[in-house]
Amino acid sequence: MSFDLKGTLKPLTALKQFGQKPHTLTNVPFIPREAADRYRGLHYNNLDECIGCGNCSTICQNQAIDMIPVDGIEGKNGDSGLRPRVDHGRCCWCGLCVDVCPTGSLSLTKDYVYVSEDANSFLWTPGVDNPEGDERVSFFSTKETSLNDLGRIPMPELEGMERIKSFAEVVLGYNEEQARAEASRCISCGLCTEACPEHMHIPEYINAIAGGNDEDAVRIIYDNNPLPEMCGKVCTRRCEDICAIAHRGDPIAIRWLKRYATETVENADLLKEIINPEIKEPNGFKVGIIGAGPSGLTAAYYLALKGFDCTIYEANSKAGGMTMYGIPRYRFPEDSLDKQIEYIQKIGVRIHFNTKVGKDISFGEIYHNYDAVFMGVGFPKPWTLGIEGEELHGSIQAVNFLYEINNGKKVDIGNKVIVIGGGNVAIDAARVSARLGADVTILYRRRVQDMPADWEEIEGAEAEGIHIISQAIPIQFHGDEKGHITTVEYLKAEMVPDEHGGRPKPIAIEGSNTVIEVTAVLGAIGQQGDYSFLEEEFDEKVKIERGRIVVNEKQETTLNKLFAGGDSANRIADAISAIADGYRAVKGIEELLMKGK
Amino acid sequence: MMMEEIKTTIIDRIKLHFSDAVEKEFSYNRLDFSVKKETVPSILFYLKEEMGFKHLSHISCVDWLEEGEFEMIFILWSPEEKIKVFIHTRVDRSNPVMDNIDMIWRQANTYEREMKEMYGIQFTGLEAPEEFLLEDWNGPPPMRRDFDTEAYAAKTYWERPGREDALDVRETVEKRTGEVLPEFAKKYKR
Amino acid sequence: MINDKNSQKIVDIIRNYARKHSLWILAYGTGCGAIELPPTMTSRYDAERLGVRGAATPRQADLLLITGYLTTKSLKRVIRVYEQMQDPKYVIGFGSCTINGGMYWDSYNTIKALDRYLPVDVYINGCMPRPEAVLSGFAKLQELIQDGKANGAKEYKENLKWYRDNQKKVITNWKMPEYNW
Amino acid sequence: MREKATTLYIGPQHPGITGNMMVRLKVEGDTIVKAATEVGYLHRSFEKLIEKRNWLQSFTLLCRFCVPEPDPVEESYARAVEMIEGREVPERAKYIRVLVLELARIGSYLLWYGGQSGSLGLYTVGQWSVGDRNYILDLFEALTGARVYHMYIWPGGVRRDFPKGFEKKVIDTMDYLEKRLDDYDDLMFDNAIFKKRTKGVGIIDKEKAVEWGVVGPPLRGCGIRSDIRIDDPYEIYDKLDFIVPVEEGGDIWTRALVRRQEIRQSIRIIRQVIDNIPGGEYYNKVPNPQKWALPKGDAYARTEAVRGEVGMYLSSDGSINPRRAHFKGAAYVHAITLLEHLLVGENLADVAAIMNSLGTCPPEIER
Repeated sequence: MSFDLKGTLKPLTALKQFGQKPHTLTNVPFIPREAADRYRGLHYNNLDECIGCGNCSTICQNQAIDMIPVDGIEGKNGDSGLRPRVDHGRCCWCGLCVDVCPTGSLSLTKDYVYVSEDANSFLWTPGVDNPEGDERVSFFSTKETSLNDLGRIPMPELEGMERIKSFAEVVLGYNEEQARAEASRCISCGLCTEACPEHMHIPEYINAIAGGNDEDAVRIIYDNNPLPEMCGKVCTRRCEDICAIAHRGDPIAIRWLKRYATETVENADLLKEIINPEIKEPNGFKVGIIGAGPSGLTAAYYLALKGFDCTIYEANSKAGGMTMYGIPRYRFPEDSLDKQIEYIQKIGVRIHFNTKVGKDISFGEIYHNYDAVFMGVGFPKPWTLGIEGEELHGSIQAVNFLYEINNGKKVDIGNKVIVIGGGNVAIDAARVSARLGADVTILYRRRVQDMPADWEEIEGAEAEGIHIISQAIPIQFHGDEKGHITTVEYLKAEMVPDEHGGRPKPIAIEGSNTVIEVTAVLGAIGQQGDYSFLEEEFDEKVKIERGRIVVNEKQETTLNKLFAGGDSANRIADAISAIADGYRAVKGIEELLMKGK
Repeated sequence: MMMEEIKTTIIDRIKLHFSDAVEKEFSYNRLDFSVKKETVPSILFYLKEEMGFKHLSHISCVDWLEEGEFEMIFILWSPEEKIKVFIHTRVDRSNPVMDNIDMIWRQANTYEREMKEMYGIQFTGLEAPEEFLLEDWNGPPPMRRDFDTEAYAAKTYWERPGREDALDVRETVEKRTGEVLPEFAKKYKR
Repeated sequence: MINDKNSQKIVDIIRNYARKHSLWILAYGTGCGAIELPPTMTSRYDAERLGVRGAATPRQADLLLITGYLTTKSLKRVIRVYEQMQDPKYVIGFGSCTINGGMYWDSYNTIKALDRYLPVDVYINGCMPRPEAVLSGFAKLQELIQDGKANGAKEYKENLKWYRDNQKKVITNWKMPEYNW
Repeated sequence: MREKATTLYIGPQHPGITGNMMVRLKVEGDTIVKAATEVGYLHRSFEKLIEKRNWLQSFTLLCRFCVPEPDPVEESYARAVEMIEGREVPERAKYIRVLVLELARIGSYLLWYGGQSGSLGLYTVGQWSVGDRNYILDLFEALTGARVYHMYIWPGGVRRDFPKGFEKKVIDTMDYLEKRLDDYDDLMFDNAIFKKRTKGVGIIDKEKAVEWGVVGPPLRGCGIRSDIRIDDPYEIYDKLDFIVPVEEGGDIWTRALVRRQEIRQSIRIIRQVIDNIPGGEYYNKVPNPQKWALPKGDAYARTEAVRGEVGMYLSSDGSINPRRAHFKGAAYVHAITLLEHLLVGENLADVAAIMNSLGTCPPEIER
């Protein structure tokens, strides 16, 4: 081998590096080096934004994240009260927990140095252990990078202008594929169960739907709600308001999924077969129930399962109460409840239709004939506005209007209708009027965002061409010489913040009087109870406060063995709280009657 | 178009020689054949020597516990035609015996050692040391789906305490609201 | 004079000072974390500034880095290597895996807590710890050595039986020479 | 005179070994007569663990398959998932992926510079190249948030878009590296020691190379132009202008030459990517990871890494967890059957150099 002179000398050129600025970072480790702007270092959690849903804990493939109670944080509706704690003996700093955090409270910081001789000191509660970490946040999620499915599967609906041609149901319902996709968005945290007055097993039935087990979903739903089709169509769905996904996107369509699950069962026989309820032997006790509304039906169903002999007295020809007679057909078709009522009858509940208590049968008779009585009579009587001209012809109460329409009768409202109010009844009345061919305007005292009605309903109304005039306080109705209403006069209002911290109040602006022409006015500012059927001997014993029957936590009234529920006994006044009342009353009645057995 | 012609040729030739081969086509440069396990050495040999599939990309095994079978997949690559061929075969799980193919490709020896250790598949005539990745292992072949690694690890290796105070979110809310979850619904918890 | 308490203190300070500035790492990359060692040792981070450098064999090494997970097969070798090392000797555990199993918490082949099997002087947080963190770990170890608190080896000797029992629990086939302490 | 055969163990604790593995050698004098690779020191049973992880969680485990160059593994997995599901990847994501893969290639080659020269006693190159590799890792840190385990390429695209001013940083780093490569050449390729120690050592037979399962730079070092990036193009490699270098000879020297040229090609690719990267989306979002199920089916995706073919066989049974994720790394073949074959007849002192030239990576073998 020859001598390689070039190869021997060339390496010596390395000497030219002499005197060059060294690359060495001499400050490290004495002064920590700043990490990149996106560095995945130690966790930080914004404790106020965090809702304790535990999604971080679920996604963690290393089971590094525990949910623990933290001092100073109380659980509340929409917040489990738990906060994540990271085990640094498990964490791999992949940041999936950050990307799935539905609120974006969890993030990673630029800090990365933690050295200790104690192996037990590596449990890290982000936000508690580094309260100042807010300023060091580097790896975080945004709406764009979030791994949550933020967009809801759109519900197939009739076109806005197509809808007002008839009373056909607007919402068409998910098909199987859509339902699975929508159910798959759920992160199963279960925070929603707290918002639901009935505490339905929401994540479980959604998971069952996502997994393709619709029958199991139906079974889980029926565990504490015998009227899921009602809830599936018209529930006020408080659950969706606090849905974890709603912090950044659209909440899971819990209501539509329930509707989907119940619609997969075709008839009552099949329903009975799927649920296969365990019905106890008759125990000899008889329970009378007044009103086949949601609370009465619920109480009857679960009492019947427990072996009680239940009889319902209902004034109308169909069960369902306010949902059946107060909600228009395009939201709640007439046959919606048939399957469920038939099923409830099949397990042994008797329902006497067209039997009005106080007219066809006296309350006293029921009270004395039964071992316990449950009363779910609702709020049938509307509030009046209390302004001049309300007695004019053409000034109609929205509830009565809806009742008549739902019973197939005709109501003459002309072609220019004003609806007063901002609740669901107001919107319903407006949309029904639109279907009758009228040009409809809603007057509401506060702003649109303050309307207690469902936002979907408001949007639906707007899509159907209904105008909403907000911050408008009606002061007088004017009529013609025949006593027929012609115009409505109202004042504009401004919103004044409430000094007690409540919601802002509308204050009328003097001199802002506006007059609009109308052919009919529908008042929808709320309803009240009607307890005229109570005979004198009971009237005194049943305590009624501000129009509501006073009940304890078991729905027991001040009168022995009388229970009450539904609108007439709770402040929320919606179907699902009525169902919850009925469910609670079952426990109360069982305790009362089965005492010592 | 070229790729389509190549695929058709391969299918025709394979079907001619191996009557039990069932093909499956893909939109990209991939072609699958399912064969009986007895056919595997001959079809591999044929593909390598006669059809230019010189490169053995991969050998894999999947445990289909529910079906009582192991699926073996041989992935070959033809440097000329630029196409992958997958050979699928099924091996009975209760008596997993396969033909050794390391005389066709020497490197198959390593794959077979691994599969023998991880799945317990016996390769007739395989010459290799008994142990590959594991040492002094006395449990069942670990890659079999009926082996529960989490339970094994929990039993065998000590875990650092201090995390027992963790609570379940769902149960915390349940407790607060008094919700009673029926037994049959529990399997749908996350 | 050496028995004099104060003189002993001075000797200790000098000895600890010397020890802390000559930490020779055993060149044994046991896991993922080993990939951050070349950067730590080379020009950018230059661990030799702290007196840390590589050593080829256990006999010359002072510092054993367990750079992450340990399989049972590796653990056996690591124990043997550790026992071959001469006093003073220290162990640094890298990252999550040495603390509580890390990513491989449910693996059938890796141990979860290193301190059950070997005495660990310092743990460095991270998966894997970056060179800055590694250097901080070295600095922390030096601090402990200076304060005379890095006594892992002593602890190992004193509790050998406990360690041995734990080791034998996971290493089913114990065919190693027993060292005479 | 025939000398007595001795058995020698190199590893698992040995300064010359490329990671936690062992080679059992039978030597006569300095000549190796038999070699056997023993692995299993790093077996973490990823593939078992993945059975219990869902499709998204799995991706965080996968980069741990190969420590020096994790990105091709992520890429293979992401592409296999996309093949099974038929998920589209936005154009921009494809460019970013190529950028990441090429950066990883450069980073890994710089580490190899250190290993290859260090195994022959040339330590200065390692001080330089491994030090310079930090600048690549700095880019990764800025882009992905981590130095080594990036967890960045995932099914559907990439995890985050470029940070502000990233393009310029990349170009600056490339300019710097190009200058430095000449310095390395002075110390390594022009070095008489390096030439003498590598030429004619560890020769792979060209005729048998493909059958033996040789891939990547070792195969190209045998004079066979084979590269998955051109043979079975993925992402946007078919739109890029680059050369796959080939050298005749099949020894350590030619393998090193191939790698030396490939770094420059990677720099070229990166410049093209930065020039041509389109705007738009970088991620085609997957559904809620908790309930994301893939259709039934299987796929094998392979990526060209520095060591050669890095493949991922994925099998889905239609559930939210992979049925089987089987990873294949080039070292699985190189470091076992090939190495055992190559070492026979070589000098004991060359073992480390040969292992380095094959790109041996034990975590990839054992998983």
